[in-house]
Amino acid sequence: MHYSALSLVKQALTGNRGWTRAWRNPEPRKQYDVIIIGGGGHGLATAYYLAKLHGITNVAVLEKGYIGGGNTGRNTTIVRSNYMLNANSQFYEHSMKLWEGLSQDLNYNVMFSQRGVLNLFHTDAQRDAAARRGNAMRLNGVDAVMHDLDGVRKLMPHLDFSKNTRFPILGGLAQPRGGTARHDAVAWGYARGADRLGVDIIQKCEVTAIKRDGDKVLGVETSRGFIGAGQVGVAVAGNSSRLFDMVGMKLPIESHVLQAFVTEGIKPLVDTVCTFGAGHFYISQSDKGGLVFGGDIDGWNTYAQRGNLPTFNHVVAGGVTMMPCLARLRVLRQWGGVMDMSMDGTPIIGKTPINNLYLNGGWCYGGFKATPASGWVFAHTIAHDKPHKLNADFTLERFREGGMLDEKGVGASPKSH
Amino acid sequence: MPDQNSLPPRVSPLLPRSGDHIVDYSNLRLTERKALTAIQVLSFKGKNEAVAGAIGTALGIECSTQPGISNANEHTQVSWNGPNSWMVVASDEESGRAPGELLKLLQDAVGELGAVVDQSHGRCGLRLSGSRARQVMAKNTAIDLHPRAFGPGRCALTSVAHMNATIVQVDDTPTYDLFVIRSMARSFAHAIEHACREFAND
Amino acid sequence: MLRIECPWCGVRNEDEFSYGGDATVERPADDASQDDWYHYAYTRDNPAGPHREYWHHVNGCRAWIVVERDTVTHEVFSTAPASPNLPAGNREG
Amino acid sequence: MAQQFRTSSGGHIDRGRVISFTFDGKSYQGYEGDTLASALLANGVHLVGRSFKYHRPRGIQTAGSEEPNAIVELRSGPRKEPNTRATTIELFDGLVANSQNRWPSLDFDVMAINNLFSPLLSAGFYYKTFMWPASFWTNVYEHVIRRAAGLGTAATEPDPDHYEQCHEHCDVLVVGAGPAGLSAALAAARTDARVIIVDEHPTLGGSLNRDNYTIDGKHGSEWAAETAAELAAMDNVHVFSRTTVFGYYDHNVIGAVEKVSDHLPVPPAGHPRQRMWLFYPQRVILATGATERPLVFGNNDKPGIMLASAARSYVNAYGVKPGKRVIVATNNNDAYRTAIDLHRAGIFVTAVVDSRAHPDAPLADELKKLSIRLLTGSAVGAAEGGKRVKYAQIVTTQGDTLDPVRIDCDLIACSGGWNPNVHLHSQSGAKPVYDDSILSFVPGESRQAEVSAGAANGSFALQDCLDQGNAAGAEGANMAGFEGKEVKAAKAEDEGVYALEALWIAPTPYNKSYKQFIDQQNDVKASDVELASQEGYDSVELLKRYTTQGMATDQGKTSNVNALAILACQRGEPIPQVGITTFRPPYVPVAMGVFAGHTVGNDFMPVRRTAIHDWNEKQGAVFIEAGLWLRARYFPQYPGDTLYNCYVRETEATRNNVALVDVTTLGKIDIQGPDAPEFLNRLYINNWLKLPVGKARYGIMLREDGMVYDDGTTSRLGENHFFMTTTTANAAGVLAHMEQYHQTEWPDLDVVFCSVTEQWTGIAVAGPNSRKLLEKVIDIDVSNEAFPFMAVGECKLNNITARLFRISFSGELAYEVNVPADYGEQAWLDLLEAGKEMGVGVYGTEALGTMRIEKGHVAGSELDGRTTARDIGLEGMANRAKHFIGKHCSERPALLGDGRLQVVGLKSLVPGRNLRIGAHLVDPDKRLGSVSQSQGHISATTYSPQLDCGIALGLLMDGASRHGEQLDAVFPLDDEKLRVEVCHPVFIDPEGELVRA
Repeated sequence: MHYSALSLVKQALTGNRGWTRAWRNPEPRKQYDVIIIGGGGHGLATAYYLAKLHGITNVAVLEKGYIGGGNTGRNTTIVRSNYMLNANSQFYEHSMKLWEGLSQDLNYNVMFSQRGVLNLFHTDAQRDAAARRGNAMRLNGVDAVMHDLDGVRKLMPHLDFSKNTRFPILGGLAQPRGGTARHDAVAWGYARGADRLGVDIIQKCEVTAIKRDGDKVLGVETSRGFIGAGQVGVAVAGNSSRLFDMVGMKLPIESHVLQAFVTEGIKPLVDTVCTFGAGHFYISQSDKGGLVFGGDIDGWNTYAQRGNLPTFNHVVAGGVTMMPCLARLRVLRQWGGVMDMSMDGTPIIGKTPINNLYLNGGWCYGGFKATPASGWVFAHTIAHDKPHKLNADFTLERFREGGMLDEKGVGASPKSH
Repeated sequence: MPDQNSLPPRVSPLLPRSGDHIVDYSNLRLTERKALTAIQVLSFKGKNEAVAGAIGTALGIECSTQPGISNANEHTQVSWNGPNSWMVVASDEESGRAPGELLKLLQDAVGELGAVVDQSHGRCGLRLSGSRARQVMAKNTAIDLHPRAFGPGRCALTSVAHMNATIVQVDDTPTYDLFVIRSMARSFAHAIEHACREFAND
Repeated sequence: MLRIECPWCGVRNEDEFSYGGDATVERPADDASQDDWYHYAYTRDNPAGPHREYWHHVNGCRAWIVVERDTVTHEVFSTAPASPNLPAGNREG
Repeated sequence: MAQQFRTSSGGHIDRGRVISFTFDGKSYQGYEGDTLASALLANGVHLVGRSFKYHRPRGIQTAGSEEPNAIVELRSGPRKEPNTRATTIELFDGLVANSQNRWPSLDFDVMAINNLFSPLLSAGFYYKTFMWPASFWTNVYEHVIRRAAGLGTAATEPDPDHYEQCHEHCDVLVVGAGPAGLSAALAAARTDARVIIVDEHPTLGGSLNRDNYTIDGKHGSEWAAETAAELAAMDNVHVFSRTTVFGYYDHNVIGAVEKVSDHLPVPPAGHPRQRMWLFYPQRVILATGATERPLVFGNNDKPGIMLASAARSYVNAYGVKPGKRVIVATNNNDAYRTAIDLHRAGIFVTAVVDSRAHPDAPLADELKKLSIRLLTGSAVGAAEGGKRVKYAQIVTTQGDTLDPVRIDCDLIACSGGWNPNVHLHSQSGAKPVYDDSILSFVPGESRQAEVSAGAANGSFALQDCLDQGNAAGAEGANMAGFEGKEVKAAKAEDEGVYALEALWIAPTPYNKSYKQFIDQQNDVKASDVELASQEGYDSVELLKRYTTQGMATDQGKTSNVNALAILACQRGEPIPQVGITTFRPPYVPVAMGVFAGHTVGNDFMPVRRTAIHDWNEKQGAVFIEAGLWLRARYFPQYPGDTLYNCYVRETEATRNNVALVDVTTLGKIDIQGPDAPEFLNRLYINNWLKLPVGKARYGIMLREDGMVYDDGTTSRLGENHFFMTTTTANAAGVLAHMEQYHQTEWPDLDVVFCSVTEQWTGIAVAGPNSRKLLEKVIDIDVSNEAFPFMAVGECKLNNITARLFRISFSGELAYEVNVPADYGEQAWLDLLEAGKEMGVGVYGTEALGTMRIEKGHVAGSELDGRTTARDIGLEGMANRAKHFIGKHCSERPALLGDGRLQVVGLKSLVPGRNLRIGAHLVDPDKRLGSVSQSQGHISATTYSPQLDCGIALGLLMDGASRHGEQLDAVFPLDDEKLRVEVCHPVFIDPEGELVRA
């Protein structure tokens, strides 16, 4: 059913008994034109755009648990396109534009809040790097503003602006159109949208094997039996290696945990997304009032979706250093999500050596903000059996050929990206 | 020109806090061990036992190949410093050795068996002593310094106050010698001093 | 908090170590193919389960060690020196 | 009259110590030993807060850290703590607390209007609206929602208090000091094992301080006090009170927070406010007890409705009467204790309402003796009243609900049964399992070295708690290697049987629809759970996210199981199939300061200082951060001196005369051993085998992926002895890199190395007169013949043994002197003294940068991890006939093809205008602000006094072949553009004659 203020009122008057399921709960069919493995934001968005933009509606999204239960529901919901390298800048800016109309497109309020993203810098070298990145953004048509101390003070009045701290703040690079969105709503909105276009969303359906005939995929064995498919797209970031192990392929990816944290709810205190430049810490405030923050990955291979102390302590030390009044606020929850850390810090979206098998992974911690564009280009890649120009540089082959997209310049060291 | 063989005084990285006690409570004392000689010895492939033996004979102090062991006489410590490495630390003042004498002694003893590297100016030594010393250390290091797990004659290479350091336990007071790189000496002393404050008035 | 047993120093907190990644990748010979070098530098098994990996006791004795650890439960099965030529740490108890 | 709701005697409070405090500006009195909650109740204050969504009046529901409703703003100013549980705040003199989330006042809150619109505000309503017009979301709706959301307001000034972190190891850690925990600790301690026992309350005892038990013939609380004293006296035991274990982490590491000073107005001097403990136990015993769950009925959130055990706590532990006329509602035996204890305290218990048709006979008789009315097969269907419950509508649990019995009351003490606190067990990686006999979850199979005992283990009988604790303590010690002879547990006199029957939702009177709250803090009602499941959000995780049940600051401690059960009813499935959500740390919310500890502000990271730092400071040098180092950037001499005229002056002093710079921060590595030359040969792209002793050579090393990693000069001091320098930034990394390759790839190479960065102070003496200066203080011949470019030797600087290197970063005739660091400042002064008459200068990193740019030396800004040796024009150095790290990957096609960013020099074509770092290079005459293809960027800039022109180094697409081209350097962030000419990166002395002079 269509959501509107009116439908809310109508339902309110009839005891909310008329609300229907947001998406069906179908039995899997024998065969689909396209199977998307992974019912997170990326997989659901892919299915949605396949149906909406490419007229491919005989599509199933297979999810081993419940939709949005992986990284979609575990991240810190930041949306930005403030990248330095052209390929990244253009791809994430496309995503930003899709975000800007997403609630209306999906008829589901994903609470996309363009409250801005501010990256602080504390040394001349950092300011120079920010200038290089900010200018690159502007040349790519992305909004970027360089702030001095006063500019930063206007956006984040409660930071430690004194010189009496280890790394005094010099200024910040802001992207005013950046912000946050409600992570669960993105998965649910795409699921509902795809479902309304005929896509089958099949939860509690774990893929156990990929059936092949030479270099052609025939379908997938699942916990709910074999399901045939003309094309198979894999969007299971965090577990890409495990899926591709089923076809005997090694990927340039390691799985690492990125932790996230939320404080008790408080009245508005942090009105933009802010990242500390002298340590690993970023923070924003959710619409529920909790301060959502995170930092760096723990830095070693893991598939455990749980938090750990050393990184936690380091992250919070950065936070309290940046904003000393945080010290008395209480952390409510600590959790972790498993990242596909690619070897150059940039995602891999495209074809694989196996003809009708496609990979969408290696998201590191850039996955959430990319959700709309990721689904958009992945749907295009599957529909046309070739990448869109926006993901033409994000191939698996780039590592073999030397075309890495290394924003940080730290090389083939996943823990450092 | 100054007189031919007079060396200038060594300047402590802890100035102006050098010299006097950095912490001086009834139950706690933090003091710099000034102008130390610190010589790092590393053994070449397959020469570990030989080098340990050579050091032991040269100094008359047992040099253990066993990790975490530190032996000493009244003025010189020989501490395990890694799988193929030791740190020999002495106060020339107490030992009466001339500057450079210990280095020469070890170079002659070790010869082609390994490398002898002077680190005297690269390390800052601090001595933390008193009935509260173990509690102060508990605020700064994760390793277990309980008498059942650690004691005099033991040393550890670990992280202290988030800085790389060597801990050598000197006696049961307890007394600990702490060694940290020169450039961080002030930050290190500050962190230890801060951890002591809780005990100022007890 | 991972607690990793350094063969020389004993059990220490993970923040004394820095991670060195998959220890099963073998560095190709100088005359190996570009393909071998690509796989050595970039691709990993990345298993969910037992994993042999390098750790550097960088805030301790500076030895590189090989740790066998489960990437799901984080249980550590064994630790050993990476170099066969470093004197073994015949640590007491 | 003050504290009119105190009992005449009893409670673990000190009636001799009267404490004054204020709540919402009104002054009250309590006693030492009170919590804010007990003190408010003693004064008859029940209304303490407003709910999150509907702003309904809320009271005090519990007596512990599970409290969902009674959360207040504690203290004021920079110490203000929003969302603090009144039930856990120890009363101190002058305590100030205020209610939250209400306007204008707690008593009259206009937002209570939401209560009327509640049907509109059903679960997830915000996903369905606020979308039109699009711009309104961020600009209008969201602001309203954000202001409405959240509870308390945070302090905005810096927290004046200090936090720290401590570590302690032990054999057995016991979490919780109730009956099970105390006997566990005792049993373990008697084996001489190292034991730690932790409890969140100021006094040990747990439920023994709440209930009237008898152990070994004493009152339970007495036995607890004696046991606690015994433990405290043992030197192998460490007792932590006011300490909450918040996290069970990997490898049996336990995180706890000790509230060192929260029970005081301010922390004593030198003491932290709170302290994090990291415990490293061999074995863990979880004796964390159980939490009572409320009953779900109409208006079950009204002030005056509390848990049965809480009512008991207030009477027995605090000597407070939580009401005058009490209904006890239950589905189990345990709540009968409440009826009996309240009755004994002189409170009128008007009825016990038991949902079970056939309650426990002996208890029924006891009620009869006390002439307390007992209604069986009945339940409270709804509560009525405004800001305090006035009466209850009692319905029968079977049959119709059309003639409810109305019973007046001012307190409903209810019990829906007990949930074992399995949170830490779950955090440890284990999966709790559902136990039908107690309708709740109990610990499952252990994944770490932990075991649960007592109520935490689902065993609620006192003797079971004592026995399990005793056994677990002995076993734990035993597994940690300690033997002890078996000691029997203490003897309890208590025949308590639990006898629980399910009552998940009470029928409502006249089948009317009421608000039946599950999660009171987030205002989640039974109907929200039903709606979520109807819309397909019907797995437990989706339910939590869609309804926000369990997401509030009480972390669902009292609501999770009820929600699960009601979802199970909806789906018509047994509870275990609906599943359980995993518990995440922290067990209770913990202040960020605790996790940050001491390393904040100025102590966030250590500072590294060179031996010349103090001299630089005295000269008024301006410093710059380089990693953790502080380096002198420039030296203002006269009032009004700017960065610009300082570096120009310092550069000219160097180029025209001689000047000193402190280069101590460069990494220095001592390398020795027969295979040292071979090792270097594999590390660097260039040749090292034939470097003569007494010579230095510039080297470049790559990462395995073929990108340039680091550069520097390495000198051969002896046949098998080398001395390497690295960049400041990579000093630590290069050493680790060398250790990795030596230990993991080439263990057969017989070489050793160690960092000597700290041992040496490095001073560069640069400029045409540098030789003349050195001759006055150095004891060796430094003439060009005796000591040519790249020569290395040992010498004496006055009497200091030093190392001398004929190397140059500035491009001038230059030397670098290394002296032992404790002599560093003296050597610096000696050199200044010797150079005085020739007017020697000093320079900082800014002038250093100017000269390296003029000379085209690449540095960190060009070696940004994306450039190959070919990109920086130094491919010629590589010897591809040998093996070296990064050789193969640097030969990949895309790295050898067109379109690579390559190092170039750039000249400003606008006189008087200097270039800016971070500007991008684009085709000339593009309109500023237009989207255009960046062809590269500027990495380092300066004004060159030598060339009297703004110059720069940059990375330009295929730049090596584009010298002479003109481009625009654009800086869109500031709407600037500047015409530049591309040139060779070496601006002066391309033949390098000066350095060889």
